[in-house]
Amino acid sequence: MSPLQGCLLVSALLFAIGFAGAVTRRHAILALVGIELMLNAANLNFIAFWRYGAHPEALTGVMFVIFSIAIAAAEAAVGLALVIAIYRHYKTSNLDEVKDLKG
Amino acid sequence: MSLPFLIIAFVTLFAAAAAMSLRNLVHCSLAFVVAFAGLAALYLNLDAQFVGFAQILVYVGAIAILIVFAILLTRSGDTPNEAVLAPGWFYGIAVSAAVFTLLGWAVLSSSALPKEVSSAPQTTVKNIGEALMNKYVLPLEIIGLLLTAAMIGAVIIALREPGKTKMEAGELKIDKTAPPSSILHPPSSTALTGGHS
Amino acid sequence: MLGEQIIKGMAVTARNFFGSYVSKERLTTVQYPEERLVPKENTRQFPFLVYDGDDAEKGLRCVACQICEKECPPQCIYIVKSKDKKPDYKGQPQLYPLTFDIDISVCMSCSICVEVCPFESIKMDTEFELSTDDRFAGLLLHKQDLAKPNSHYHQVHAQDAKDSDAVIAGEKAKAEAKARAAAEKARAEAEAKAKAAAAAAAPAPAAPPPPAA
Amino acid sequence: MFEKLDQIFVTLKHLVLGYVPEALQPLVSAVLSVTLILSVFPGIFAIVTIFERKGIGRIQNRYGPNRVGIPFTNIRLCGFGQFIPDGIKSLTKEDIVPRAADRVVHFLAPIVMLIPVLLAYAVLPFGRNMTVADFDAGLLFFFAVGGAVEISVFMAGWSSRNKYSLLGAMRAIAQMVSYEIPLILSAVTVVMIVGSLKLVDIVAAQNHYTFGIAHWYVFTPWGFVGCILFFIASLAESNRSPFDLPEAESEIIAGYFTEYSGFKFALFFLGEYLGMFAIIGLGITLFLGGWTSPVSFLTWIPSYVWFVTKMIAIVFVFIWIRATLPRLRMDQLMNLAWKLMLPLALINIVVAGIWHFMGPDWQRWLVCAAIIFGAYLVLGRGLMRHQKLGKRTYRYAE
Repeated sequence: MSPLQGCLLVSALLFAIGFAGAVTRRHAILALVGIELMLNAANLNFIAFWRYGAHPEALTGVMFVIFSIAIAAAEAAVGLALVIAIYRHYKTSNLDEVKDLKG
Repeated sequence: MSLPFLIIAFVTLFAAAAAMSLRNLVHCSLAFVVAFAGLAALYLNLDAQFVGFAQILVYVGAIAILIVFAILLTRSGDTPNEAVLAPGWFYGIAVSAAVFTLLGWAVLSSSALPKEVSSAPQTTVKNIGEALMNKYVLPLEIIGLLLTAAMIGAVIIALREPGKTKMEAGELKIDKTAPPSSILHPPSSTALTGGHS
Repeated sequence: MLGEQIIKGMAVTARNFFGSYVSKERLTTVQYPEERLVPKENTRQFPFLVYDGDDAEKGLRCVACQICEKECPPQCIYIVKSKDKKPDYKGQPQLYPLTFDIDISVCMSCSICVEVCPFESIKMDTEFELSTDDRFAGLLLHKQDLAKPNSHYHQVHAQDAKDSDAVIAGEKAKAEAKARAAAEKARAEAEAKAKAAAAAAAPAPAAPPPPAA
Repeated sequence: MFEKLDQIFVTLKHLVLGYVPEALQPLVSAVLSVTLILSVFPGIFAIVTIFERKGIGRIQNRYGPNRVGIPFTNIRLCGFGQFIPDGIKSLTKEDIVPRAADRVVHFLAPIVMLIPVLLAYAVLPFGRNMTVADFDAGLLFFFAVGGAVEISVFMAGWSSRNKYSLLGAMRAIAQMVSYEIPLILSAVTVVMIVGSLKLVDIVAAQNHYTFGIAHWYVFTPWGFVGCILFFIASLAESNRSPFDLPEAESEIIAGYFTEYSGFKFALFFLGEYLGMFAIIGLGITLFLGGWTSPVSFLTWIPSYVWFVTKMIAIVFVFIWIRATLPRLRMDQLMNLAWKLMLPLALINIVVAGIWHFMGPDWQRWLVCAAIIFGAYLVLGRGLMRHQKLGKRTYRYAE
C-alpha cells in the first residue's frame, strides 16, 4: 500500500464516520460537526493528491484546501446561527422534533 | 506508510469516532478538536505547513469555540437522558459502511493512482501568497465576499426578533397555576423535617 | 483626548513607586517582629490575676468568690474553692482558689470579669503573642500562668493600677479604722467591765472577742 | 570574545551534538532546546511573581514580600526566595475536585493550557541563531497555537460545574476572541512591510542602524500604533489587568480557576505567565527589534541578554498598568476592542500600505503620522461623546 492509498483510506474512513454521525445523531450541532468532518475528509484528499500527484508546484490542492477551510468557517458560522435560531423558536435542538412548517 | 502517519491517522480517526458517538455534547466537541488537530498534523506530515497551521487557527481557534458557544447557548451541555440516535440509525450506519467499503475498494484496486512517491515539494508561504494574488485572485475576492455575507447573515439569523420583550419571546414564563410560595403558605412540617434530615 | 487620564494615572503610580524608595515616610508598614507599635493605653487582651508582694500563693487577691465564673459570658473561667482559709490584705481570713483556669481559646476579651470583681483581683493584660502548637492544653491557662505581680499591672496599665491601688488602700484604711474602732470599743467595754468587776470585787471574766466584721 | 559569548549556547549545543550518533541528532537537538526553554522561562516566571508582588507593593507604598531568602539561613535577599516556599506550598496542597465535576476534562484542562503555550516558544528567536523551529509560517504558527488556549479555558470552566467558573470561562473566551483580531491585524502590518511570516526574517529586517539608532518598527508611525495596539491586545489575551474580567476575584471568585487547587492551579498560573511571556516575546520580535540592540554602540552585548531585558522591561510595564488601572466593565471591554482597536488596526494596515508605496521619502512620515493621528482623534472623540469609552458615569438606584 502506497502512502497515497493510506491517506485516501484514512480520508474515506473519516468521511464514513462523519456521514454516519451526520445521519444518525439527533442533535443539530452534531449533524453540523459530521458535515465538517466530511469536508475535512475531502480536504485530506486534496492535500494527499497534491503531495503525491504529478505537479505539486502548481499548488492546486493547497489552494483548494485554503478556500475550502474558509468556506467551512462560513458554513459553521451560518449553521450554528441557524441552530441557535431554531432553538429559540422550537425550544429544542433535536432535529427529529423540528418538522413543523408553520411557525 | 511511516509510523508517525499511522499514529496520527489512528488518533484522528479515533477522535472522530468519539466525536460522533459520545453522549455528552461537550465531550463530542472536545473530541472534535482533537480530530481536527490530528488532521492538521496529517497535513504537516504531508508537507503542507501553511494549510496545517491554517487548519489549527480556523478549526481549533474559531470553529470549535463557535460550536462550544452554540452548545452552551442551546443549553445542551448536560448528558441527555433520552436516546441520542435517530430512529433509523441502523440504516444510516449501514449506508456509511457501504460508502466506506466502496471507496476503500476503489482506492485499493485503482490503477490510476501514481505508484512512485515523489520527493517533498518545495513550497513556501511566498509561493502561496503569490499564487493567491495572481492566479487565484478572483476566488480570493469571492471568498472575501462570501465571508462578509456569511457574517452578516449569521448575525441577522441569530438576532433576537425586534419589538418583542423577553416575556413575549417566551424566555420568561410565569406559571400561573403554581401556588404562590413563601409568605402566604408557610412551609409544612413535613417539608421542615425533610429539610433537616 | 482619549487616553489622557490613563497617562495621568500612570504618572501617579510611578511617583508612588519611586517615592517609596526615596522617602521612608511613605511606607506605613511596621516590620512586626523587629519593630513594634507602642500599645495604646486601653489595650486589653486576656485577663490575669493580680497578687501583692513577691509570693504568688500568699499575695493573691482572689478570694474564690466565683462571681467572675458566674458572669463570664462564654464561661471560660473555672474555679475550685479551697477548704481552709488564709488572711487577705485586710488581715481577714478568706478562702482562696485551689484551681483558677481560664481557657483563652474561649475567652472573648469582654472584660466583664474585671468589672464584676469586688476584690480588684482580676485585670486585663496586654499580652497577645500567645500562639502555641497545642491548641487544647496550651491555651488553657492555670493559676500559676495567670498570677502576675502588681508591678506588672503598673507596667501595662499605669493609671488603672494606680486607681486600683487607691481603692485597695481605701478599703484597707476603712477596715483598719473599723478594726481600730472595734478594738477601741472592746477595750472600753473591757475596761468598763473590769471596773464593774473590780467594783464587784470578783475575779474578772475574759473579755468577749470583738465581733467579726 | 563577545561574539563567542553571543553564540555560547549555539556552540555548546553543537559541541554536545558532536558526541551523539547522527541518527539521534535531531532528537537530541530538540531535547536540548526544549530543556533550555523549560528551565529558563519558568525560572523567569518565578522571579517575575516576586517582582510583581514587590512592585505592586511599592506602588501602593508597602514593602511587599521581603522576608524569605535562602532557606535555613538568615540571608533574606530582599524576599526573592519567596517563590520557593510558594512553589512547595502549591505542590503539596490537597488537590480538590468537586464531586459534580467532569473528572477527565477537569484533569486535562491545565495540561491543555500549558501545551500550546509552550509550543508557542518554538518559533520565537531568542537570540542570534537561537530559534528552536524556524518555520516558514512562524507567525501563523504562533497565532494558531495561541488560539488553542481558549479551548483549555472552556474545559476548565465547563468541567468545574460551577456557575462562576462557567461565567469566567465565557468571559475569557469572548475577550480572547475579540482581542485576537486587533492582535493579528496589528501584526499584519509588519508582515506587509517585511514580506515574510518568518520571525527570523522580521528581526533581520530591523537589524540595521542609521545615525546609531536601530530601525525598529516602533519608531515608524504605523509601527508605533501597531505596537500600542498589539500591547493592549496582548494585555487582554493574557488576561492581565485592566482586562482581568475572566478572573475578577471580587465578582466571580477567580473565574475558571475557582475549582482548581494545588498543583493544577499552579499549572494554570504557570501557563498564564508563560503565555504572557510568549506574547511579549512576539511583540518584541515584531516591533521592538527582537534580539537587536537599540543603539549601534551596544551591539556587543549578547543578543539573548537584549531579548530577556526587553521582555522583563515590558513585564514591568504590565505590572505598572496592573497597579494603576481599574478593571473594565464587559461592555467597555467589547467597545474598546470592536469600536476603537479594530478600526484603528484596519486604518493602520492602510497606512502601512501607503508607507510602503511612498518609498524612502521624508514626506511619508508626515502623511502616515497625520492619517493615524487624525483617525485616533476622530475615533476617540466619537466614542467619548457617545459615552462608550472615556469617563465613567455612575447611575444610582432611585
